[in-house]
Amino acid sequence: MTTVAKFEIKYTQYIDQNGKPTTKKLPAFAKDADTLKSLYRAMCQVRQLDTKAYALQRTGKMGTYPAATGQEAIGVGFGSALNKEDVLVPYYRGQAAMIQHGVTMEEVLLYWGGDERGSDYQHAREDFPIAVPIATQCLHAAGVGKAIQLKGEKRCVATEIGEGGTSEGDFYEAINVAGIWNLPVVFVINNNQWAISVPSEIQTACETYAQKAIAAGIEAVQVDGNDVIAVRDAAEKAYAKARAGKGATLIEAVSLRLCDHTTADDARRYRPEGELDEGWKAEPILRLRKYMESLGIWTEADEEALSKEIAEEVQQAVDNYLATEPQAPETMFDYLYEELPARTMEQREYAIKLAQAKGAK
Amino acid sequence: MTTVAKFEIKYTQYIDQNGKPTTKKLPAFAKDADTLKSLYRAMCQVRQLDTKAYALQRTGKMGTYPAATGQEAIGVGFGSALNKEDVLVPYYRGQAAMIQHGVTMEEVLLYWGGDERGSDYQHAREDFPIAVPIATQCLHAAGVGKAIQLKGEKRCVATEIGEGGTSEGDFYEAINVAGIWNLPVVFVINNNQWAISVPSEIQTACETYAQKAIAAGIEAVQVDGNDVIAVRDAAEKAYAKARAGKGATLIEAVSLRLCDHTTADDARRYRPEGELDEGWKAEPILRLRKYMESLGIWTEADEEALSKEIAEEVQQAVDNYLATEPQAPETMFDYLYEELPARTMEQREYAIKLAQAKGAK
Amino acid sequence: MPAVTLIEAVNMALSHEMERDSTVVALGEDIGTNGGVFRATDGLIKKFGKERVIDTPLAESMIAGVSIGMAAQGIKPVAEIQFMGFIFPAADQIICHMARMRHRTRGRITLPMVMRAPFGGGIHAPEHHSESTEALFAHIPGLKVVIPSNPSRAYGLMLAAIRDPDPVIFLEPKRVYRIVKHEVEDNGEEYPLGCCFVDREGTDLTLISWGAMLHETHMAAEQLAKEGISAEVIDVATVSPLDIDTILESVEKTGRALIVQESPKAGGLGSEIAAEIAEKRVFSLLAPIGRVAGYDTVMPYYRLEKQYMPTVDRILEQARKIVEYK
Amino acid sequence: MPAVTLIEAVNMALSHEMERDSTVVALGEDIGTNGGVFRATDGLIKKFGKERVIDTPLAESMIAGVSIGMAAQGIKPVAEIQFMGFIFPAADQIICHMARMRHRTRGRITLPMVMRAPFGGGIHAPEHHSESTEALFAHIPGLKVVIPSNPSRAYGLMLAAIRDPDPVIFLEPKRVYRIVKHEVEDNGEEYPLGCCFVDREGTDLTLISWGAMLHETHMAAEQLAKEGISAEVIDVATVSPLDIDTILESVEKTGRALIVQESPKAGGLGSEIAAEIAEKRVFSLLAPIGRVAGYDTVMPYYRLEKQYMPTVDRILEQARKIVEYK
Ligand SMILES: Cc1ncc(C[n+]2csc(CCOP(=O)(O)OP(=O)(O)O)c2C)c(N)n1
Ligand SMILES: Cc1ncc(C[n+]2csc(CCOP(=O)(O)OP(=O)(O)O)c2C)c(N)n1
Ligand SMILES: [Mg+2]
Ligand SMILES: [Mg+2]
Repeated sequence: MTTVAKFEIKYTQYIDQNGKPTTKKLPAFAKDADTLKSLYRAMCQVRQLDTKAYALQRTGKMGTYPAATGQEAIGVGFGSALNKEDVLVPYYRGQAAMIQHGVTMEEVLLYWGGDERGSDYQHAREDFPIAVPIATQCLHAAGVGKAIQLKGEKRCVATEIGEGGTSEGDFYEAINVAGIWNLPVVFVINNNQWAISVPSEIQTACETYAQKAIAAGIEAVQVDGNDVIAVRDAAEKAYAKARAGKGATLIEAVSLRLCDHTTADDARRYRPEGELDEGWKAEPILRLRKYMESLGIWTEADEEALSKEIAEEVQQAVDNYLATEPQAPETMFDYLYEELPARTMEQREYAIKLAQAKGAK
Repeated sequence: MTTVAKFEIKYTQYIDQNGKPTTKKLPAFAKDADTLKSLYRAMCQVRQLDTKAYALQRTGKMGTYPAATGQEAIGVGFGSALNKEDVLVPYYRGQAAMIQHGVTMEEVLLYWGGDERGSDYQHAREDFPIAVPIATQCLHAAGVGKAIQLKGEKRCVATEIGEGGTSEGDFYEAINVAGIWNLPVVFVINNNQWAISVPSEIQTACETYAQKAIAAGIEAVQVDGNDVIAVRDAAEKAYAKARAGKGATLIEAVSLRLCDHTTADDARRYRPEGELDEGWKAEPILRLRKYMESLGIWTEADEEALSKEIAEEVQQAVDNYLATEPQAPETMFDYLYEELPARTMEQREYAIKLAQAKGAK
Repeated sequence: MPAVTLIEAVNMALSHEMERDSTVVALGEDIGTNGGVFRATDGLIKKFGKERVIDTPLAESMIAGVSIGMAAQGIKPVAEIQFMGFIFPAADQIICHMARMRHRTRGRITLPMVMRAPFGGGIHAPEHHSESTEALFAHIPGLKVVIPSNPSRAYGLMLAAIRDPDPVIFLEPKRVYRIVKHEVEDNGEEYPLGCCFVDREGTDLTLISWGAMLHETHMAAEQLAKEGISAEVIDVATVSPLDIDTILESVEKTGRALIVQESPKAGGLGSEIAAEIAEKRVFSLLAPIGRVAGYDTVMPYYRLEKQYMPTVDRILEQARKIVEYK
Repeated sequence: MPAVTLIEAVNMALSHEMERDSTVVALGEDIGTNGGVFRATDGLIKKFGKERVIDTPLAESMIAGVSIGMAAQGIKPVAEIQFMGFIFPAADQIICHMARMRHRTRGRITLPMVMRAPFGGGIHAPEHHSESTEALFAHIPGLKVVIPSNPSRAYGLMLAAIRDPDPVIFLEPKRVYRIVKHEVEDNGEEYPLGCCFVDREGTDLTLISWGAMLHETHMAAEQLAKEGISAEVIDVATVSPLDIDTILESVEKTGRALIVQESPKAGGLGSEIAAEIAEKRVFSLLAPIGRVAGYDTVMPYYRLEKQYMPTVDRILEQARKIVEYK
């Protein structure tokens, strides 16, 4: 017996849950006050947006909504490291990254509020809409990466998937093709330890999700998903490598879902005692705040000012969302094809007629 | 950065291409004349069957046929290590293993001769029929393994897949579930280095196919697929482990396809110069023969006797195959459901009527 | 007798059959501890343990393929696809294997198994949670596709589906999971697969529907009665293989047919029913065959879903047209 | 003008368009060095290099999903699925994404792309190499499904498919890949998508078909002519969205319709055509609407495939019945 291949998976954490650096070798941005504050702000914003969306759903003003509570460092970390010209291919719990790349809170609310216009991103024109069918987005990211490669551009693609989603064939097919085609794609696994009610203990026998990359021959790293500095640092390195034509990377960011799966879920049915208490101690926002305080760049006053400011932004987005009139019935047809077939055109007219009749009543 | 997981892939070869042992620690059966002779016989039989089937196709007496030339050691190696009560879930190039587990040559010919009765195995009643859609069989094997586990039986399941097929999502979903459910399944990758015209260099970035098992948290080993002793030994160990409830194993057997993909293919369109010459030097049959000769248990006379004997067996199977009348037209309907719906029953009658009319003409 | 909803009836049938037949096993995403996102399997894991109520990894092709392997070995899987919109990763296993194993092996290997999935619109769900694609599977020989329309049928048809010797795709109209209750006795009595149910007798017009739309159809029939139009209402129930004879008989009697379906019109099940009538009873017809259906476009997100789905008014409008047709 | 077969015409159109439009890229299993198992892409890799003629790993969902990503970025993929029987692993990507991206993003992201696949029986192939499942995709709003019946149409429709702003599933009837040759000038002229072609004018009966079956249909029309029956023959060509008006016009004229399809009868495309006629022209009919189709069972292995597929005799039998109908 001879050994023909060897592999190992490395784990990175820079800031522990008490806000203390766990190493001397921090990335440069970890000492830059503005960067830290903007990361902090972004995480707080998503936290508030999710809370608000939840409340809206409970009062019948919002559809099913998947909060990212506890996982803000993941989306903010890899989303904030993207350049404008890069492409984001999100998943349904991807609002943290999406907003970092230019999607507006209002668009997020519109989407989950049952309005397709929420995917007509006004700024992030090239980003993919949310893919609800799990893992399918990984292949779209590979395809975008292939196009970028064919066009000889220096851009990269980032896509996010839940740890449970890695059990789908599409995830594997995507990392495999990204490997063999050396695509500029970065796959981020949001390991929040739950796939609705299914914990990792019954999802896969792997000790890490990062190691799934070995099946595709691509590089992988596991990071503390509650440490926004670790996530962002890993993302920056992976993007630089991708843009330089050196291929794909898989990043597993380990966190914990501190909320229900969605507003339609009740995690009390399956979540073990005490998990939340432990989880809240490790959550990303407080940790970064402590770290910033230890650097002397953040005060109680800053905190109050920020949360007030964000509250107003979120409220503004909610107001705009609530003020948005529903689309006209014909919009059910107007984006099916560039040109609607005659037969469907009749149905369009009929739908308009019905709506008018209703209106008349 | 701390290391959180380590892996390595080991390679096994016992007999090199000159028939010389490459290690002192040979498995016991490698010194047992009867076992060696039966393995040798089995490989020669498949070689002759494939050659015959090819000839039949060229004369219009056979459909598209996938020979296993050069890969006989793989199917014979893992197929011969199965117990009768174990279950084989084959792939389309699986005749070597299928015959080892009780499928008759005549059934193999019937199947590729366009007759469903070729899958109504008279001996291997529980074995799965050939799955043409690539990689799908891996999930069936996992399901069979799950049933065996639920029933508390001490049997195991073996399934085979080509190296190209490992790019399909089903392969990955199967090894992943086999891992987390600790199923008694052994996945054998027939790495014949080609997926029709696609070589491994453009199939996956992995250095080995065995390492794909790391994505499922199951054990893997790579063996010389031209060394029937290495293949059988790896299979025996994996089966013993599976039957003992210790879970799944992935075996990559590295060989080379010395024939066209199927009778419908022309490998000269894509196969590099000289590959075949090199390949034939490493092929499994001659190698085992040399080894047996070095043990003094095989002579020129034995060889002649054997090939004559096999020729007769194969001819017998071919004669039976050619003598088999096609099925009656109603058999298109008789196995669709246990009870045929009224509507389809009318179609059945109609088909019979048409056939009779034709016959009458 | 307990009054139960459709989803409770499904749960009752599963529980009854798992009690009666120890080879029946339930599997799917979140069906164990969580009892399924709609609670179809609520309580089963407590009753039967995690060996027989299996929370699977997140992979539909796996769920289908593994069920096939289990069924071949004498275990009867009742697999849940969380929403029908997520059945497509399993399409290959369903179409190429589930539907064919008996045929392929000349009856040597059969697959008694059920694949359950909630389907249809009207519950304000996100994208891919509201479609009705039963016609895709109804076109595949070797499958049976069953759709209960109310609690009693859900109970009886589910029992029949589990006991059937061939694979059954069991689609549950989630919009009506909880809107009506029936008194259903847990007596293990099944309803036959492969036949339509005449829910209401009538003489002027035959209304043909299945699943959730049957509720709008019945309301329409009520209203028509008030207007002096006597509508016969047929619940197709088993959409494949289709019991066309019951439908033809009715149309022969009434001379008028209106099919009501939630799925897009083009290539929907209603087209098959209309085609059969047009082939076998065309000259019994006193009016064109009507189809009230979802539009031939993508199911909109929920703010517009009401505009997409057929309504009682749309049924009434068509029904009157057909009855008044000269 | 060269006389080319259908498969050569496909190759000619691909080559023409890749020449003309540098954003067109071909990808699939064995399409590069090997030129495709049927040689549809023969020579393209030499002409355009392996950047634009891509041998992919063996994964259909990947081929579809990656094509979607490429199309969103302005590359025009022409993806090959080696046989239509292997398209099902890609069903999820096709149904949930290819068909919906424009709609989902309100037109922000569109997917001009083509997915090619040879389909149909009659070539003595193994299991899963002979089915006709076009009806499954014809039921999905947002897709266009195109089936050429001869070399000229293959050339013109393929050009149109590649130039179309929306995703097109292009199904090639492999049984007739090489049985007829047409003089086809490589002039880049396309045939319109979304319309039927009246191949032969007639007055007594309308024969409606598509793909390979059109050949048997034409032979039948010839024979009928000899018997004094004038049959109009329509090549549907674009099976979705359906150009029903051309068909209705013809049926209105002839009063008789016979649909010929290779796929199973139940839920096939013929059912949709018949349903539309039954809804919109039922009282123009002088006879029931006939459907000659494959049987509602699994396509048999090749020793029996001739018994499965509709024949000229079966078409003639039905046609005469319909014409003689009293
Ligand atoms: C193909 C598919 N199957 C099932 C679902 C239903 N579903 C939505 S979220 C979810 C769990 C996903 O868990 P994970 O991938 O870990 O992501 P998370 O929600 O935890 O962020 C499931 C099963 C789906 N959306 N798509
Ligand atoms: C799902 C699916 N896609 C495509 C094919 C067509 N096909 C048959 S064999 C083959 C290549 C398989 O190569 P590999 O897996 O290495 O097995 P081998 O034939 O080399 O033994 C392909 C693409 C198929 N049978 N099934
Ligand atoms: Mg998760
Ligand atoms: Mg191979």
